[in-house]
Amino acid sequence: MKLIIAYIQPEKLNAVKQALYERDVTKMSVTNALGCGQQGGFHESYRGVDIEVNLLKKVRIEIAVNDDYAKPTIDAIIAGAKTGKIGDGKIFVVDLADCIRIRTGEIGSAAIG
Amino acid sequence: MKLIIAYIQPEKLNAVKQALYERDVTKMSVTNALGCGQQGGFHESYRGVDIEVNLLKKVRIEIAVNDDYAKPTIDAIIAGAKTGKIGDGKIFVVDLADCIRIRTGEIGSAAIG
Amino acid sequence: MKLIIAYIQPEKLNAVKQALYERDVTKMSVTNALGCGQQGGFHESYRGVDIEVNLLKKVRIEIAVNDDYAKPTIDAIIAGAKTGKIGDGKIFVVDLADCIRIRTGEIGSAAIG
Amino acid sequence: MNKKRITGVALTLALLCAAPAMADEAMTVEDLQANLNVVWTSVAAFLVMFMQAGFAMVEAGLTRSKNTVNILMKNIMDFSIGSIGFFFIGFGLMFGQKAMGGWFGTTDFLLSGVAIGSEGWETQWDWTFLIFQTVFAATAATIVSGAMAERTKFVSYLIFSAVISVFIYPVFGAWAWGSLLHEDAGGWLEGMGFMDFAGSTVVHSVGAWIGLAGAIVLGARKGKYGPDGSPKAIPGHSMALAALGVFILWLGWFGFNPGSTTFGDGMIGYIAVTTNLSAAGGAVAAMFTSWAIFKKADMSMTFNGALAGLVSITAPCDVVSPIGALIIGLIGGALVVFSVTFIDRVLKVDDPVGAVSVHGVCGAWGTLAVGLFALEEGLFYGGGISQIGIQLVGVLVAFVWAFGAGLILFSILKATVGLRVSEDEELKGLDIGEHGMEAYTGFQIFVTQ
Amino acid sequence: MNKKRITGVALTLALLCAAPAMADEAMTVEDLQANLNVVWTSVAAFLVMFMQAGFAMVEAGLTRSKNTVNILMKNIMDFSIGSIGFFFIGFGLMFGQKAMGGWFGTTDFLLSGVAIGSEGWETQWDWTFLIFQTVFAATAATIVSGAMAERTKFVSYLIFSAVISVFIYPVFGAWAWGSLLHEDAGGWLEGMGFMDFAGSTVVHSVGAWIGLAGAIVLGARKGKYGPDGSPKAIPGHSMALAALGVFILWLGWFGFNPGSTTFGDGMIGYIAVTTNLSAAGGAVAAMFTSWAIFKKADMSMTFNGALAGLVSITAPCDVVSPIGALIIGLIGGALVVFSVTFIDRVLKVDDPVGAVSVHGVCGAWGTLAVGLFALEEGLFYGGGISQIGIQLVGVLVAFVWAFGAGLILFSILKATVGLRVSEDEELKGLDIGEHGMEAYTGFQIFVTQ
Amino acid sequence: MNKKRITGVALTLALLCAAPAMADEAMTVEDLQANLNVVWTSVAAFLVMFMQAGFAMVEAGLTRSKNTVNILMKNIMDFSIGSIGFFFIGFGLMFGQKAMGGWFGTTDFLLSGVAIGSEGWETQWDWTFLIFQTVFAATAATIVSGAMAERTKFVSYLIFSAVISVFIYPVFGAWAWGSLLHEDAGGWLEGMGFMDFAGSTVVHSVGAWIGLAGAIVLGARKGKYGPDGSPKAIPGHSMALAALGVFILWLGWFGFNPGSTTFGDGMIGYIAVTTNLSAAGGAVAAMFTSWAIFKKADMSMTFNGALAGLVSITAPCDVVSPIGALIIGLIGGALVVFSVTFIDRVLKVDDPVGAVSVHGVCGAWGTLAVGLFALEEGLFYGGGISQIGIQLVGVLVAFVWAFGAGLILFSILKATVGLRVSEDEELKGLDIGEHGMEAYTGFQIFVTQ
Ligand SMILES: Nc1ncnc2c1ncn2[C@@H]1O[C@H](COP(=O)(O)OP(=O)(O)O)[C@@H](O)[C@H]1O
Ligand SMILES: Nc1ncnc2c1ncn2[C@@H]1O[C@H](COP(=O)(O)OP(=O)(O)O)[C@@H](O)[C@H]1O
Ligand SMILES: Nc1ncnc2c1ncn2[C@@H]1O[C@H](COP(=O)(O)OP(=O)(O)O)[C@@H](O)[C@H]1O
Repeated sequence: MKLIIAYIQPEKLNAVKQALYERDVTKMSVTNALGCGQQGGFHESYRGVDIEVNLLKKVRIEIAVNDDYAKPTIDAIIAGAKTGKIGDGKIFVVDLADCIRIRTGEIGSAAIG
Repeated sequence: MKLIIAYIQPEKLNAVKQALYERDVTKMSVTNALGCGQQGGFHESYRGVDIEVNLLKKVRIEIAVNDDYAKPTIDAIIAGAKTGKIGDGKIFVVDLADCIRIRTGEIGSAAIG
Repeated sequence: MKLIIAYIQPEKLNAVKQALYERDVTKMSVTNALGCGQQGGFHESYRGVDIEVNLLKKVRIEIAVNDDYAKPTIDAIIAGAKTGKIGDGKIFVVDLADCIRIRTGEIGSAAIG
Repeated sequence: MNKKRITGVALTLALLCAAPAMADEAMTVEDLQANLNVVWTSVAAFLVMFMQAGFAMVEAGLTRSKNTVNILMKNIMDFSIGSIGFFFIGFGLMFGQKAMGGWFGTTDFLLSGVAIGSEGWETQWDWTFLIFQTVFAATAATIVSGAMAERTKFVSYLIFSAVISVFIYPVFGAWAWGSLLHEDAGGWLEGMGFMDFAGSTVVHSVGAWIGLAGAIVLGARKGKYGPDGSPKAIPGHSMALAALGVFILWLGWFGFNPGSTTFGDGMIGYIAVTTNLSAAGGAVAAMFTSWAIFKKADMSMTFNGALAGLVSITAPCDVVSPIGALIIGLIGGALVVFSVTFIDRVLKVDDPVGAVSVHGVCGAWGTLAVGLFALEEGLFYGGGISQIGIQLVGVLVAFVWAFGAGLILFSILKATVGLRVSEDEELKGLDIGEHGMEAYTGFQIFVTQ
Repeated sequence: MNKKRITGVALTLALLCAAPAMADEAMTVEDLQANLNVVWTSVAAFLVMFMQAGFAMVEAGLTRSKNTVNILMKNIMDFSIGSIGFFFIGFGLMFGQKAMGGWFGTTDFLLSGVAIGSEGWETQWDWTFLIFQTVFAATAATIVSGAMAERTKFVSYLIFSAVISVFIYPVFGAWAWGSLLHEDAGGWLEGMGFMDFAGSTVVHSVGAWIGLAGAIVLGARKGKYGPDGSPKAIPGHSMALAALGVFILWLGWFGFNPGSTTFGDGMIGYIAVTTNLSAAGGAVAAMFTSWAIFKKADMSMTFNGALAGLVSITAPCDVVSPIGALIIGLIGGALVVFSVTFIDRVLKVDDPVGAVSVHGVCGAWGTLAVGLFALEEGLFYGGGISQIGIQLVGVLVAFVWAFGAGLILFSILKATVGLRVSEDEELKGLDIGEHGMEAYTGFQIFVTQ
Repeated sequence: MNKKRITGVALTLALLCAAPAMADEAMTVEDLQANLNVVWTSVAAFLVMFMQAGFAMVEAGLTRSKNTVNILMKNIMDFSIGSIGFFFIGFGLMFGQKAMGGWFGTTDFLLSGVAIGSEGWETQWDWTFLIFQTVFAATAATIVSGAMAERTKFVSYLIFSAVISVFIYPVFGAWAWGSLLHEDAGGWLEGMGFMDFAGSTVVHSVGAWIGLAGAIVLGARKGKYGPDGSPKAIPGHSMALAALGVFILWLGWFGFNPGSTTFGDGMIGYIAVTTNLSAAGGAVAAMFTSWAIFKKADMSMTFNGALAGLVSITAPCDVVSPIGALIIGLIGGALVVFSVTFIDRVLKVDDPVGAVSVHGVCGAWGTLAVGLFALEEGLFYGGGISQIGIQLVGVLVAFVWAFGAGLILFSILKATVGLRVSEDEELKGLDIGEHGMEAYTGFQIFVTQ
């Protein structure tokens, strides 16, 4: 099993969800995050004093999948989030040692979906 | 060492904390998250236009534990969070390669607790 | 590749960022979190009723790095976040199975930086 | 024909020619005083109307963000339904000629006796009086929403809010203030000599006792009391809104109290002084009391304290000295802290915004204070104890009537349409449950209770 | 010399000696009525000015948090630029002696005919009239910002807001209200007998039709319509601010309508009653209508409904009965729900706050309602259909003028400075794009559209 | 006896019988003017009181969410303590008969000379005057909280706030406005011919210079200046609250300036016009100035600009032409941008909300502007330079007195109870440190400084 963590542009969330649904990935968890990467920050100012903003709003998606779903999931995220512009985001994949469904106590692959 | 990630219903946080305390797990980190799973979303509407809300409020708990604590921790989370209704949540377990306490520089198992 | 997760005091974020920059780590993702650890909570009260607050505001940093960067990254976080007082935080290291840059589709080490 | 144009022209003429431009017969000084009274009373009515915004902000601020839409809806609806209902029914019940020895009025519904558009219509007092009394009625109704916040079914709320405005409030009003429109339409309480200048009891206590009945019948919010009965804090979601609300209410009270003269003369300034000193005293006393007890200068208590001072001075504002007013406010402010704590911990009644303490307890205190501090009738000024006895009767009657009527009303609703939302709805929030929307879209809000 | 001191002294004298202290020649009752009119009209003007805060809160609350700074800036700037521009140009165009048979005024710019500091200056009416009219003009201008929110370029906004205050509004105003300052400076519409007491059409519809033109020329916000043209909800970020805004507007309307008498007598109270009943009716009707259609008591519709009632009664408030007012409000409240839905789904014009429905559609309805409900002229009271015909002419003329002028203005701006921000700026929010800052620093806000 | 009933009856009688119902002896036109003055001055006082809400919202909005409860507490407490203290001590010091050649008053404490309840009491002017002056005193006190926000110890704040209201403000007030109650109780500054109609210097500058002293003695907030002394931005947490506050203040100023006539005549409208034009000018000038310098139309500067215009016109509002008022406002608006930047970058004094610039610098500017723009005395109108010299004396005296007294006061507090919270408390926020609670429970707020 894999835990897939993706940082994407906030406005791409709906498209990514759509792409995942099409590949039968319907479970995920989403948090808001601030990202710092290659994408240039921008300037704000407040009462005449500049502020360098380089933590940009991102959405963090976490999806646990069985190994055979890893590739389609990654593809779906790319399909939904890619614009080709800097700031599109990253996907991180981590091995998942275990997974438990709280409701039923099921463990492992059975619990993921 | 394991990193245990759990998504639970927000109103169960206190019960989960209680259950963890009883098992001597007193360290954790909590974030708010939006979850999409088996639990049905619901409808909102705004000015007469429907909104399909399928990202539901969840709480994400992250707990790093030594291997022998993994099982009690998982049990505690289940004990606190389980209602038997869809939406109760999931627990993900990831292998933790290392752990460092910033204050002292301790590493590994010593740093976890 | 490693995924480094650090919980630090919110007011140390700028110092940590500074320390990371000095070691050429310029990419990271940040979320806000609530932490429960050795650091004592404090009392609030509302309309005469006490509230025990033991979830304290923390910042969660997530940084994916190539293996040779792991040590400098950890050192940088410690350098920026350490005050020697309880509550300074923890660093967790997880093996990263894979990393993909959404924009280009690059994978592995090439995608990280 | 466009009245606006006419008056504009008339004015221009008046200013240019200095000739009596307005009237067939010359306007007298008394006519002008009547006009001045209209202007003043109308402005006062508008200030009191604005208290609706104050209540809405206080109640929204002191409850959780998941119930914000609901409490705002309740606030606008009680004012709207109340305005209509009071016009049709409440006003006549309260100010019409009394039936059965002063128990309720039976005339003047819809101000139907007042011909519209006829000769002299433009100098009518009655409409101004109606709008002023309407906003008072709405104040009584809106107090209830605070005490019953975060768990009351919306449809039930609409029903009982209407009943309050058209029946419970005006009937008690008839007893105490029935003669304000027709001198000979006085109610039995005022006949006894009951004094409640601007409504510590008539408006505030009545509203609060109904709210108390509601809070009891409803039961506490989920999570308010632990399994051992210990009270838990359920903090409100915006102290900024709560504070804004209190400032708005403080402003509105300058319509409420000085406006109750319905007369443009120096008493306005005098009552403004007593009102302000009492409010200030309430805030100061509540702060220091909370500081002494809880070891922290508690904000929501302090702001409640200002309101406590205002409620307390509402009855006696015109008959006490400024020093008396200050003392009344100080006591009111201290009282509210003890009362909130007592109701929360001992009575275990869940009143999210402290409405029962602020409006009920301090309303009773203010009404009794007339018997103590009134410069003529007050015990402390040699007036004997007879007035305080009368005041006590009024206070008790208000309690019995409002609390009793409330109990009956809420019990009926509970047995029929249902008074409380489902557990699940309460958990998710009434905003989603009742109105299908959220108050703060986009904001990350983290509520674990 | 310090006027303050003098009046203080004069007063003290007046009170102590009871001698005529104010005047070389004795003050008359008419002088006093004129003074009372000043006080009343000034207070009314201040209430109307406060509506700016109401509009700002409503518009900010009903849009997303990433555009909050921008909408607030627009609100303060339209009032500021409008106040200056109306003083220099708009006022004279509207109230000066008319050129060409009542099409626009050509005198009284800067109130230049009124000598300052001369004999009798202190009893001048004109300045009070000016401030009252200024806040009306600013109301018309500010309506536009709501309809065009979340996508309009700031610099363009400044330009067209000025044009509205100095040209589009005052020219129409000249036609309908031209005689308010000089009796013989009447415009052609009022010459026909067009009745719009406080500006359902003159202020509200005019503002809204300009906004409609703007919303059309701009196009919808990104994400408002799906690829198939289906409307998407873009919820506003704070229902608390929106509700506060509506309460403030409701208060302000007591300046708007009763204030339009510019005369201190019993009509103030009467118009306050009709205004309040209509607002209440609007809220109630909108709530039940939305409940029936959408199965939920929709909050933003309910609050829009109160405004709908207020806009609807603005024209007829002085000539209808209270029952008439209530009916007008009820219809206005229902209308606004259908209108919002119609504009959103059928016309597919993106009006984030519902300004076109509230101010335009209900403004037209209220103006027509004069022809139906007016106690003298109204169809339902035996006044025949002539008045409603005249009202219809006024409504149509307002539409043609305001919508037409708006279309031309916005098209020119689109072709020159540009009317709409870039896609990227719209996505990031206008606060960062136009003003380089955020409204809620520190708050975690999660917007995915 | 119930006054309410009586007046109701009296009114009814007056209206029904058209007989002189009020009086043993007939009421005169002068009596009525006195009544009108009471109504107007009371309404104005209420508007000024509402400025407390404005200050609270501006100060809360422009500071961080972790200090919101604290700033709101400070705002309600300075008004409460100030109201009480001014009544007991400040009022007499300011308006009583002067000792030692006009330095301070020694009579009229608690308005003790005015018999309550006696013959003619109801037509008393003094109480209205008291409430009006009370809200002015509270305005001066509240300005200080903004300049010293986010780091001042609460208990210290309570102490110095009281000292300001009972001593620093009223003593200066005695010098400039001492004769407002008793003609012969004038202070030495007004004796020289110093003109400050509504308090650019007396209220605003005095408050601001005390605040400046406080900000200096306190030192900057942690993180405000980098190790190299470069200023950092510490953005406020809610631009919506800040904007609301400014709109409320703008409204309140229509009580502040026109109300300072304390007289119901056409000057109200005139002063409303000058006040509004100056405010509008201030907003416009500040926006364009910030745009030119910072390349963005800065919101907080623009809203500060409106306040700058209002403060600037406060002294000269009754003696300048509308065009003069507009120019004064435009200059004030530009000035505030430079002043904020100068104080922030060059003086390196940390004034979170810009209070020193808005109230101090623009207060001085407005006071001097009297000497330039006054239609009689002003340099630009041929009045010579003598008046501007006198104005300069007043401005300097205000600075020396307020800044000096402030320095002494804050130094004493620093050495005794302590003026500043601990570093740790400042980091966590004063809300938790001083009041044990948070302002926005549930909201995810992410503050890294
Ligand atoms: N090494 C990393 N560790 C953690 N988060 C990262 C890392 N690299 C990128 N991110 C996240 O991905 C987002 C996009 O990365 P960025 O470099 O700006 O774009 P791109 O992938 O298109 O080059 C960042 O804002 C950050 O949130
Ligand atoms: N495969 C997954 N990946 C990430 N998060 C998941 C996954 N499955 C479930 N979750 C999280 O757990 C929550 C509960 O899951 P759900 O399927 O609704 O309930 P249950 O576990 O009772 O069937 C979801 O809202 C989501 O946050
Ligand atoms: N075992 C753990 N699992 C998850 N988070 C932890 C764990 N231990 C510590 N943390 C996080 O680190 C923060 C600091 O830990 P704490 O024990 O208070 O300080 P210190 O590391 O200085 O002893 C906590 O608030 C929590 O967010």
